[in-house]
Amino acid sequence: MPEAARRSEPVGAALALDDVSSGYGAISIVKGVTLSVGQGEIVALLGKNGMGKTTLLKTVLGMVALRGGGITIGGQALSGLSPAKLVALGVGYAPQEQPLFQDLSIRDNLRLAVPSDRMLPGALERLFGHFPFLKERLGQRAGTLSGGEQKMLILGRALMLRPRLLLIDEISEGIQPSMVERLRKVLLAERDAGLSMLVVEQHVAFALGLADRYAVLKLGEIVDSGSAKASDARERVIDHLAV
Amino acid sequence: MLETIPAAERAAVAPRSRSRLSRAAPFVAAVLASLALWIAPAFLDTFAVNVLTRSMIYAVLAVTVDLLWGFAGILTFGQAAFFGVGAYAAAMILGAYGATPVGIAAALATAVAAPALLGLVVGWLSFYHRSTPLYASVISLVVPIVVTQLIYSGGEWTGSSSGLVGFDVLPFEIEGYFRLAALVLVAVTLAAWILVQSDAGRALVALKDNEARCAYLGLNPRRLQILLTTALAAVAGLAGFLFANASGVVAPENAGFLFGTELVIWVALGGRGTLLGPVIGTIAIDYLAANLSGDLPFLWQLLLGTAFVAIIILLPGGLADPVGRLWRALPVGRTGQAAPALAAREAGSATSTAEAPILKVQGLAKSYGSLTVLEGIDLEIRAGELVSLVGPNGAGKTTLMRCLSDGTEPFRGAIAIGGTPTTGLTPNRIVGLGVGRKFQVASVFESLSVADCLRLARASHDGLSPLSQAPTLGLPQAALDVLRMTGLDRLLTRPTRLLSHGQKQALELAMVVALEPRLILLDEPTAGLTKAERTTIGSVLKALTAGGRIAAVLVEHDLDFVREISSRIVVLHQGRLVLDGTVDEVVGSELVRTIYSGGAHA
Amino acid sequence: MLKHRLIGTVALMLAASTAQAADGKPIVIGVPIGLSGANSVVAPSVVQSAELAVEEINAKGGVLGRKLVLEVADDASGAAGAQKAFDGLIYQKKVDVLISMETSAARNAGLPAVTKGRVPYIYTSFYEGHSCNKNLFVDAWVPEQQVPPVVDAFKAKGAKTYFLIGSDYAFGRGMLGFAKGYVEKTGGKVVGEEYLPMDGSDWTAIISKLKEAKPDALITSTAGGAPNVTLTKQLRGAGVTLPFANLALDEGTAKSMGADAEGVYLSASYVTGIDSPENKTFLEAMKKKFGGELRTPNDLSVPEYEAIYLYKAAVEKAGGTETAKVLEALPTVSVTGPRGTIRMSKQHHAPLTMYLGQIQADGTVKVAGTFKDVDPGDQCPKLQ
Amino acid sequence: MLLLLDILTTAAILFIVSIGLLAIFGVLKIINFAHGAWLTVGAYCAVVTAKLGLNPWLALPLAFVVGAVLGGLAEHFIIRPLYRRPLDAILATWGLGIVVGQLITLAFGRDVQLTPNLFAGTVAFGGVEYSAYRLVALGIALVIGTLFALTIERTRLGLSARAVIMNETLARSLGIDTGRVRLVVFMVGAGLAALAGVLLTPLTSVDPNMGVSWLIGAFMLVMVADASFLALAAACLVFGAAQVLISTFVSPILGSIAVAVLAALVLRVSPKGFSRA
Repeated sequence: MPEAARRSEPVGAALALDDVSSGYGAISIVKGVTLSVGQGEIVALLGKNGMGKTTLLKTVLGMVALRGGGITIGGQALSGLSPAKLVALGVGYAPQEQPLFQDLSIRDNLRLAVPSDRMLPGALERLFGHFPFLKERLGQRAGTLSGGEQKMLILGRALMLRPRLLLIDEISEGIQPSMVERLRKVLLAERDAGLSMLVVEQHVAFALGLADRYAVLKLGEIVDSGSAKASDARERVIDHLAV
Repeated sequence: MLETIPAAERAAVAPRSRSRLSRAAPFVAAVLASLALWIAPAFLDTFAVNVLTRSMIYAVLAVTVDLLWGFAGILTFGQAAFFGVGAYAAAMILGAYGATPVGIAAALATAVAAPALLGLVVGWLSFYHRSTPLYASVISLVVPIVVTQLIYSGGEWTGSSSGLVGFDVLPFEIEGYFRLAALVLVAVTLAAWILVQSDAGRALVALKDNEARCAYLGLNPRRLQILLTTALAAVAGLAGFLFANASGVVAPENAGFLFGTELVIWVALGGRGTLLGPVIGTIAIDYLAANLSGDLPFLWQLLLGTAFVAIIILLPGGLADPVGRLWRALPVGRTGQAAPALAAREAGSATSTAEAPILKVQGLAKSYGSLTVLEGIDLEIRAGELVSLVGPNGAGKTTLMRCLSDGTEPFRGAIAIGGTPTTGLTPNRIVGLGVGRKFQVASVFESLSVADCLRLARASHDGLSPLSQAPTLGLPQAALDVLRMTGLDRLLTRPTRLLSHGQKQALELAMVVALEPRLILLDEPTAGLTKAERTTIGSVLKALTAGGRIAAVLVEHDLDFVREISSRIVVLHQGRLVLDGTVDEVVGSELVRTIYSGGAHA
Repeated sequence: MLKHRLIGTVALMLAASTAQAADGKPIVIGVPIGLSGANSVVAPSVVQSAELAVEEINAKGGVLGRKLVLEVADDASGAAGAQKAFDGLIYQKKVDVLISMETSAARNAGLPAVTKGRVPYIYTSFYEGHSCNKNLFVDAWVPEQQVPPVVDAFKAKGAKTYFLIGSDYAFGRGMLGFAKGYVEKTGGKVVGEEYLPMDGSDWTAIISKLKEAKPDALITSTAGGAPNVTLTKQLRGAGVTLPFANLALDEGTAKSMGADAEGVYLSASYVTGIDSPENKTFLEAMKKKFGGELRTPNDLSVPEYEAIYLYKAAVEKAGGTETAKVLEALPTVSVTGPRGTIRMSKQHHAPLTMYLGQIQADGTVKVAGTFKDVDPGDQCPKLQ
Repeated sequence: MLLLLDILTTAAILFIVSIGLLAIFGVLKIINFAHGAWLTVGAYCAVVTAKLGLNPWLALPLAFVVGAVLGGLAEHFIIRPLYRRPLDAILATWGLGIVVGQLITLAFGRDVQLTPNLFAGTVAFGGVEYSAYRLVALGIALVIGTLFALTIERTRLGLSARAVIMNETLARSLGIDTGRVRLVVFMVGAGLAALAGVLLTPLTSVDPNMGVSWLIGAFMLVMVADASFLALAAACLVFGAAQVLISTFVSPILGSIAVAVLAALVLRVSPKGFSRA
């Protein structure tokens, strides 16, 4: 514990990864990543498919085994914490792959995200604050929502428990620009309210428009990072991403 | 034409003499075992001779269960049914015609043929494209139930619940039956041993390991499984014939589901997948049961049940597992597998007319329910081309690859390989058309060695010997190159599960190349590889297609890699083909930049 | 050798008559029986009656001065277990004789060993008949003895149409097959004959057929234990109140079925209610020996008791345990036991006195008719 | 009418017997071959209730609790290490069934046990005298089915269980303790099996092996239902009808193997069984 604290970012970083490695079976995906997200900061993690972005998020969530290095959240080391404990610690997650129970109603999807039914009404109220349209459609199957609406539900679900740290995986994927803009506004408002975020993205414009800092992940390693507001940020990132 | 590769030969020479010794070992052991068992009745009392005769017949069945379950991965409760059918066939025919030479011959023939026929039907029912191992187990449960019911309702014919007794039997004393059972057991065990050590035996293990890979090597998993079921049903029938003669009685429970589960218990306790474990386990437990179960009938069952549960959970390899480990720790037990000599094999003279496309896709569309993943794909690929398929997540790349390699995927439109439409063809038949597929996650046979994996890749060309391991391994030059460049040629005897991720990827590529395909499909061949490994794979692919006879299609995310090796790039986006051109055309395209920065919507 | 042995035996007999302790080699009686499996319900009662017989005989000096010893082995009520049990008894324990109640499958599975091992085998279970082997004797009933009393009684009550239900196995088929023939021979009519597999537990469709057929009487012959109870429960549940004879029912099972068995007819060569001094003495001895552990003596356990006495008589007549002589003596000797006088004189089978009983509300059996010395008919014509 | 009642009540009994197996298979993807043993345990709970002189209906809650507790132990010690080895789990649970059967034998003996009738007599129904208990069983099946459906549809446990079936990774990432969901589901499944054991007592004999004869049928029905609750109900109706019809019009012997054989054939044609419809 003291070791981790000394080597990583100052205690109090919302999320700090120190030389983190992880993977599946014989395959190493994330190789020695060091990265931090400050309180109230948005960091965008960019990279092409298969470069280890999602694996990195899942490593933080304890869903992929940590092979080396250390992770702290708000200064607390994260070894052997169950996802349930992480939720209690104030970590929210908006996943990309199969993020919703398509055949369950929206209400049931949301209900599954709260630790007890008693917390549901308050959580729903916060959700409707962000995305009022969901109020009318609680009984509808999640699978019947449009792509953009699903993304809002995923994000709203992650936000409704008032997390302190939010991990977002490609929330802009496959949706209309107007929707992307709407998500951006919601996220910026939350950031201003003090929420810290690690945002995994391939949509460069969206990511840089949202984030304070960016990092590019390639073959499991961070190959570039800097301020998202720098003038050359877009060009540098696209060079890493496109053909 | 065989050209031996010096480097590989050096590796192979040293163990050669030793391997000859170890190849003779099973025969020596079998002869010794036969001799010991031949004289055993002189030292055993009548009771032991009698009980052990039956135990040895059961052990023959255990060998068949072990081959099916331990090696081929088919958990079966059905061997009892084949055994019962064989035993009843023998008893009924001997009862009707007596133990005359003709009667005995007819009884033996029927006792083997009837179960084999039933095995064929059961195999056909159990194994079909996309059948699951669980379904085969379900069928194996139903078969003994049905057979037992038939026996019960057979009246005078089958003796119903009382079974058949009083039929003529072979003119042996109990010692004679003991020796006969012993010889059959030794012979069956030896044959099974030779089979599993042979190249064909590796195919069984491969089937259990990775059925999909087998199919994509052009092997027909169904045919192998059905063949195995049929052959082992015949062996079970032979055991049934022996049993009917040795015991002079057959009863419905000999064919029943409970007996089937008992066989599985014996095999599990002895150690599945070891042949000797089940044999010894069966004999020991059955003999012990004969001695103990009479005195403590319920306690015996309780002990056996408890031991069974404990073994399954704690020691899945059975009691043979710790024994085997001990044995391998001894100096004599450490006989490694001998490496085969590598040899280059001239590529088959598949003359592809350079003009006709190898792959032709017209109007391909695919959807899952209401979700359309591919639409209106038209694509032609000719020999010598190295086409990269790129596009963001969810563009449909992997789905397209799947449609190309499996004609049973439901899709609309047409795909033709070398002019042959693939609709409805199973993967192994498409492999037969000259298509090799490399999967995204390296798909090799984890429990086999590098050489075995390569041998299986050659099976569709060279066949597999059910009797021995071929001393040489003939591979096309391109496959040898892959091995050489990645250093795998020096690791031929290494179990693939010990290979690094990159080595597995290279091995799979070598296996696919060894198929001598006209079209290679590669799904992210460089995922998770180091820089050096990627360079190697890249040059292999370039060399392969440079000859002008082979085409390759690869899905790849590493665009540097794509840029470096492709002759052509096809861009997919949201299920549609949006761009198809040279590297320069695609790299310079603003559309691609927009797609990758997440802006474009089709 | 033989002479020598004979002299020895005579000497022992003399010794036995004067002193209790005889030091001859004991005579070993093998009892292969279903301690586990289907017969395990009734097996303990059979073992108990064998123990009583041996104790009584030993207390009176044994047989030819030699003590009797019991060797009980579990046959698991089936063929595979029986093979092990017979092998163990014949080759390992070297028994002089086998006396046991078993399933037909177990008996058949043991016969090859009996033939090879050359031991006499007295089978003490009622069965479907026609099991013939020169080493095999049977002192229990066969269909020819058991069925007629039932059918005759129903006929006397005016029954003309019958419905038959059984388990699909040798005994079930054998009994009902004979019953059908007998019914038709005596002018009745069988309006239905249905079987369910031995391990079947759902009689629904058969009961519905029975109700549709509306017969005057019902005769059942299931496998012992579970199917018997299951069928009776479901018949009662469906409100079937016909005159109902159960050919596979023993007193013990009847008792465990409680109210469901009330009114059911059974036909047996032994019921506890037999009013004879031998039976009274037997029941008292059993009660005294086993007390609270006593299993109700029944139609399967009493033949075991008598068979041991029959064997004793045969050995005494043969002057030793030599198989050939014992086999020769067995059909000629007789014993008067709880069931009356038993002699296995008819093709290795025994003429028996049969009782028609009806189950009462408290589970006891009321004797409703007695049929003296019913002949087993032609069971094994070749063995005469 | 008689035929119709036979079909309905047969289906109801099949449903009662299979529902516990389905609950476990649906969520855990584990085939519990100890299901027969749990039926037996339930039936012996009825025996114990009778011996204690209690109201026979009290056996129902008792069996549910005993079954659930034993199920919890079994899940923890036997099933949990085998989630990744489903075929081995079949074997281990079969072995567990043997052990439970022998323990019952040692405790209660091999004998057929006496249990009081839950509901005796017949009632006139649609012009026929029909077994009252079978009609009650039909009602009970409906009640169990409804309660089961309500649990699955309405309660948090049911919702979590469905979430685990649909997408275990997502469920876990949302903070659902999937291990606990599995444990509770196994307990409920085992409890339902034991409950079914009590409900069988008026129809069958109670002995240590009674469960085995119901196991294969239940197993095949669950395979055909492929974890779907409604498909199980449909499968019970269809195969129950097939069993009754074949027994009535062809032969009861064929009828008794009808469920197993027909189910195997249905699975051959459509591997997902009835759940597709």
